[in-house]
Amino acid sequence: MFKPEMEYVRKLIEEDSRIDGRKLDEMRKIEIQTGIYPKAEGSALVKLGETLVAVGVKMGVKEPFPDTPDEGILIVNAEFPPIASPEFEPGPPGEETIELARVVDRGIRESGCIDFEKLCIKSGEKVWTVFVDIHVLNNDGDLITASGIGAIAALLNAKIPKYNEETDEIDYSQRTESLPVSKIPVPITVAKINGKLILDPCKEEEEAMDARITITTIEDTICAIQKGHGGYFTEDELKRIVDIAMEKGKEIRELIRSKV
Amino acid sequence: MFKPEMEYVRKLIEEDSRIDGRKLDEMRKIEIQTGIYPKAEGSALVKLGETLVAVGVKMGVKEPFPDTPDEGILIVNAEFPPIASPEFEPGPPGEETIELARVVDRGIRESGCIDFEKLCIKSGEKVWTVFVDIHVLNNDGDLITASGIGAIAALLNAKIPKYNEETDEIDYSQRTESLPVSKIPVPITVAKINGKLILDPCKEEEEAMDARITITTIEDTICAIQKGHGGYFTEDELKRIVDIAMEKGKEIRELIRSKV
Amino acid sequence: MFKPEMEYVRKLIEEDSRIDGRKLDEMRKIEIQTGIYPKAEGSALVKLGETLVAVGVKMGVKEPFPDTPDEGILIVNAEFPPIASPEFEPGPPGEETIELARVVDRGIRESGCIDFEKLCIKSGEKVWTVFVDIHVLNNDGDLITASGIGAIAALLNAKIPKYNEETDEIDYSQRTESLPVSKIPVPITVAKINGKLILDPCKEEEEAMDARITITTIEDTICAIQKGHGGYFTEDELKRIVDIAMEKGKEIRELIRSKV
Amino acid sequence: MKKGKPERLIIDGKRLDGRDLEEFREMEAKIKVIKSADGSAMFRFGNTIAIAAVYGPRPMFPKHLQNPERAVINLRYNMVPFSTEDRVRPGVSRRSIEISKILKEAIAETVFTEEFPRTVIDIYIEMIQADGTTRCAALNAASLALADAGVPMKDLIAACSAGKVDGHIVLDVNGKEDNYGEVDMPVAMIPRENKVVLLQMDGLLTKEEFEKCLQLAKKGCMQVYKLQKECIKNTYKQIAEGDENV
Amino acid sequence: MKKGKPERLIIDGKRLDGRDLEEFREMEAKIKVIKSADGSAMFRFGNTIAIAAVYGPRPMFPKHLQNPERAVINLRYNMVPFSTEDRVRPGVSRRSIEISKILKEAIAETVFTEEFPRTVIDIYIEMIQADGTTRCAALNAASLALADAGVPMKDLIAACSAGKVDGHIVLDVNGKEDNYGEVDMPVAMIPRENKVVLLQMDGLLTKEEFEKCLQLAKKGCMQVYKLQKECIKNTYKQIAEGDENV
Amino acid sequence: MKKGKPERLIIDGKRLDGRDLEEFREMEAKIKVIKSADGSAMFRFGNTIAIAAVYGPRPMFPKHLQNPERAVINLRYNMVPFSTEDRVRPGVSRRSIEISKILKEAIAETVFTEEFPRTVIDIYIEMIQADGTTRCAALNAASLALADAGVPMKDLIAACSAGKVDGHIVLDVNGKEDNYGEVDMPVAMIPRENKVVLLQMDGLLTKEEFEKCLQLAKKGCMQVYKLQKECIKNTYKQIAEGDENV
Repeated sequence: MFKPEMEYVRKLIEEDSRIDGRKLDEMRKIEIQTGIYPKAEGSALVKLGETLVAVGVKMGVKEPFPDTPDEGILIVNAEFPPIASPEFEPGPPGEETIELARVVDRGIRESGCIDFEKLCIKSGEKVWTVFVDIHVLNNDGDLITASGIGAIAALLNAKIPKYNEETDEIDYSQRTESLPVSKIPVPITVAKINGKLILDPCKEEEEAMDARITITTIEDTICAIQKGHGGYFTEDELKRIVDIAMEKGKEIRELIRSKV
Repeated sequence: MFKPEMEYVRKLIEEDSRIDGRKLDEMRKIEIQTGIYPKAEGSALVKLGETLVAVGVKMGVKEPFPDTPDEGILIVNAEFPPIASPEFEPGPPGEETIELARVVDRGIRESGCIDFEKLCIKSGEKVWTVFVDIHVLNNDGDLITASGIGAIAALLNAKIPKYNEETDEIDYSQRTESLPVSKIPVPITVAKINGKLILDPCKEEEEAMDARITITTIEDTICAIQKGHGGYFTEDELKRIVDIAMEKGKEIRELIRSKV
Repeated sequence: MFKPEMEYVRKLIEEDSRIDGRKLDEMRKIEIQTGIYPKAEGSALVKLGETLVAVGVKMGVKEPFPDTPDEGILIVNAEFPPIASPEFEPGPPGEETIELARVVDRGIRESGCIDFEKLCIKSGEKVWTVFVDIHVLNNDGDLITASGIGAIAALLNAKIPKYNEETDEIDYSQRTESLPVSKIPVPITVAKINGKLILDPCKEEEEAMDARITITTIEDTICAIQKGHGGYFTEDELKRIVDIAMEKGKEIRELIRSKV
Repeated sequence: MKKGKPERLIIDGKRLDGRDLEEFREMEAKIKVIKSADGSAMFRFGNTIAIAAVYGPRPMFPKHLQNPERAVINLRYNMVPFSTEDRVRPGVSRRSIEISKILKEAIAETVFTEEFPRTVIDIYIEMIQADGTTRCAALNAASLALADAGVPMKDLIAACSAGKVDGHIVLDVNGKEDNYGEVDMPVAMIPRENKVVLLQMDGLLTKEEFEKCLQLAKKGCMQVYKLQKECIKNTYKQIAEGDENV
Repeated sequence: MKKGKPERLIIDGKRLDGRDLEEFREMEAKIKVIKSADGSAMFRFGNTIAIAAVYGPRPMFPKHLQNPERAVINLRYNMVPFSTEDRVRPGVSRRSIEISKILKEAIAETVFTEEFPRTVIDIYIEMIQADGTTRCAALNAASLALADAGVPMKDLIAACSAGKVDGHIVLDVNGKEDNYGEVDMPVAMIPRENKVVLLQMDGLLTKEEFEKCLQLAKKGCMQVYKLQKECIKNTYKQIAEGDENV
Repeated sequence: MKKGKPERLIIDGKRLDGRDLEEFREMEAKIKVIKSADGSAMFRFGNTIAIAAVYGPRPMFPKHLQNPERAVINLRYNMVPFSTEDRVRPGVSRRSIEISKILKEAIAETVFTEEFPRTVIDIYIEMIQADGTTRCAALNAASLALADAGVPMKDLIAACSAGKVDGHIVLDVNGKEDNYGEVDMPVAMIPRENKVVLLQMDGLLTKEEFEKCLQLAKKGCMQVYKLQKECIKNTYKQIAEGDENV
């Protein structure tokens, strides 16, 4: 299937320009709103260009995993509801959706940004489970970045509801203490098109890209990497992408900090 | 798809007559047999014209829901087994079957006919679960009415098995006390065809109907309403249907009482 | 669909000869290796001609079933992974796979070869669950026999991991005591083609066979029978098959004993 | 008795959220909220927020599901996991299947489906926040989204709930009232034609109470209808005036 | 040992339900029990009740599942949730899949499937009550339903169980005997041709005991067969005599 | 802290299994291990054992899934239930879906799919034993199986893992190191072209550490690649020499 649009995107990139007028290493405008979904313990609505993602944090009390009896549990889930996509298949989430959730999950988990030991209520018996639900409202590309930003913003926004150990009841109307979140992992996604590296691909660019990679950082440390989509990167390209991820990660980290 | 049969049904109704010779506000003959399935705690076989529905009540012991620690649990389930239908799709129950179960469920639940607090064994720990399973053996229309009658008849017929709290065992061979059921909710279904209201539609009429509504009553009180199937009712029609539901409900209530 | 291969197999059998040169009552060569999968508590790789089946035993701790509070639990599962079959359907196991698992399960369970009471840790609260997982690596016919041999060989090979009742932890690195397995049930499968009984059908023969039966024995006792696949047996044929199953079972029992 | 039930839900004629008995929560309607959809809308009753998107009419596949005489309407009602206090497990539930069915049946009453044989109209609804009266918000959003998509319709559908709380007949039942009150009765109408296209009721009502609820819901639907019409008019007015932020 | 096991299942040569060792429970057979089916039947051993319905032969869809040489037989064995003491969860189980498979294979042996290429014959069986020997009751009902549907068959299939209880070989194993006894052995035959088309056995039997069980089951199948034939004959006789209640 | 974590994973420069930091576990590669497959292979890193089978290219059905321009690659990564200490529940998991996806994407980079339009190439991988670095073993086996099947490829893919354990950068992370160490980084390359086709990383690394890991993995991939080539060469040599046991 010859896609003229795809060819156009690729031709533009060859000339170092992009379909929406950005520079190759320029991100789209990021808007972050937090706390707008009152039923959630924490929430964020992130707009990255026309990509729109709502993230909600819900908490519950569960038995811990046997190998981490003193730690809370993180569950990251993504839904790609049909309102945001003309081609919807009912049924369990597809591989794209699962990859999205798992990459965001690893960025948060591996960064150590959540102090899971503080989420232990009673060792081996009861710990807090933190559900991070990513709900895609519009997909104009780079969902991983938008979702990763939304997830950490929602976590920073979240307050723990009151838990009555005796009656085993959660009172969601009383949320006082903040979630113990100390760092801000930020994923940055770079696509390769016609041998050029571009930042934050929009949907048309994603359809034309050869390779994709997401690097999540906290300050000067990498905490997760995911190459996806096929294609390849050279060693040299990977080193440059790490630099980009750290530099842009820092900018976005500041932005998030200012919003929560 | 032009259906000559459907047109015939509609034409008849215009002339105030029905395909099976009934008057517009006449129900088909109702036959009720109870207690014929010995493995069930309670059971009923209801024949409404050629519609045939078996309902069984089974009981088990479970943890209560956290928000109702002192109350038993009601679970209503409907199955439309392929023996009763030439077009069978394997897999989970379809939307018709789910609606059927949920409408019967609400009729029973909202009527308050079961004293759920008497089904509490130990507060917050163990309560009786009452499973009401509706099994459609032949579908000649108005399944909701037949199933609703079967459900309350089976509940009235049910006896609680003996439960040994210490060993956590249920002895199904010893059933003594009756289920605490005090009222008799009765659903009445009215269809609208060509602007006329008809009671208890048979299958051909269901295929030709414009709108459908089920009103469940206990004596002079409405306890559940479900408009289904598309089409509309006017306010005036709704008032008339409430009157019909109360009047016919009373008749059927007497019939049920005489059978259990 | 006319299958020339099938006709060829049937013609050979008529002349008392088989596609792979065996006599009618001759089994293919059996090779058994045990303990080759170190993550499993017990394992066996069984080659029956070109049929290749890996069986692993894993153990876990669970609550017992209410009607057998002092007994361990056996769960037999079969997987027919796509590596072994050109026609693979993703999804839950098909009816062939389920039958395979259930026939092997009954052979083991009914033989009484496992002393389930020795697998009770705390009556009514904690017992060992024994998972027997059958993984078909190549299917050249008579999977039931190969799997049944693999299952009992893996069980005989299995050692119970150390369980710390206080911390509710299993230490899989310390496996000391053997599973309490005392008998060796052996399934023997006989096919009928053109009125003749043949032992251990290969795949081409399975495609051509009229009827199939598996008889599992321990010494001079039958512990399970499964007629499958359609077709029929006469009473006289069944008696002869029982004799064959006992005789061949004895040979294979010796072989297994020598390998574990 | 249900745990957590407040002693009273109505005090001195005022509901716990400060409303009068026959007063709506703040309502909001908006169209064109999803860029990729053919039509879309948001409808809000207080903290109950529904977003609907419409795709189609478009050819239906696989072919054997096509109806040669009319468009097939496909509707999916879904709760976002963080829309309620107890997280909603993703995926369909028996509740969502039933609600999808009755919403679809109500919607079908207004669409000229016979104009688009062999096509499908997909209507997707996400409950972003749920605080009672969700199916009515869903239906209001869906009807607006269909209008936004330019699908030919007889009229808009307007929906709201009435109910009985602490013995009083009230308009627009919120989550707490639904949970601890006596009756919840969602109603959807084609207001100009006085047609009731959706009606459910749970709880005990006398005939008189039922009629009172129905009356109140009818008045409510007219108010919703007015808001829907204004929403459409204002949006197109803004577009005509060249407002890019629509 | 299994909880709830009675001390003895056979006392003074009598079983707990009062039967002799080689005695059937009350049997009942009936055809034409489901109006909408092409053929249907009920078969009962005491409290074990099976209902079977047959639809077809009819064209099979989707087409790629058709067999150009013969009819495909599709069979579904299902337990009604309230058919046993512990409620059966609705939906297929591994047990029901296996039983459906072996019943289908047994049935296929008697049907002239080659007369109806590219079609499917659907056989649906519901176990209304289960008290042992369910698959035999299912098969007896299915075979009668096929006959009722007028599907060309070599002969009826007749099935019953034999078993070993408290050391005795018995006929027609009931639920308690299946649960606490030593052996359950369901057998299905084409009685006139002396062909065994279904045979399963669980538990420990010597060769001699097995042969005794088989003999007993064979005699039992003849009795079942007789009842099946009478049932068909009587029904058609009643029809011929104009009995409307058939 | 995770339960069961050993105090130290590296003692005097040696890992718990006795290896040096930059040392592989014993590796083994073998092709033609599954008779029925068009191509098959086994690859082993110590106790991590992958078996891969390739079927195709063959026509793809149903037709609407065909790509008119190239072969579709279908890949299924599956853990055998007894491959790990805690039994793996049969069936797909979120983890196996993600791994299947990234392996498929890496593989697709080397196959001349455009030579086989409208076909499918099925790649099935079973993890027989899992002790860390499973996806790399899977990919090595899959690439060999494709070669064995004679599917036209640019080159083989070679994969291995690097990581950080007790502060040291190490090659070929085993299960315990993955579980209790700091970083696991699986890398797959087309070694001769220096192309990284799969890269994942979990855990904290500075830029310098990342580059060191990458370097080490690159060297490792060259070793794997050498073994793969030898495996193919030896097998065909044996075949040429008439060895029947291949």
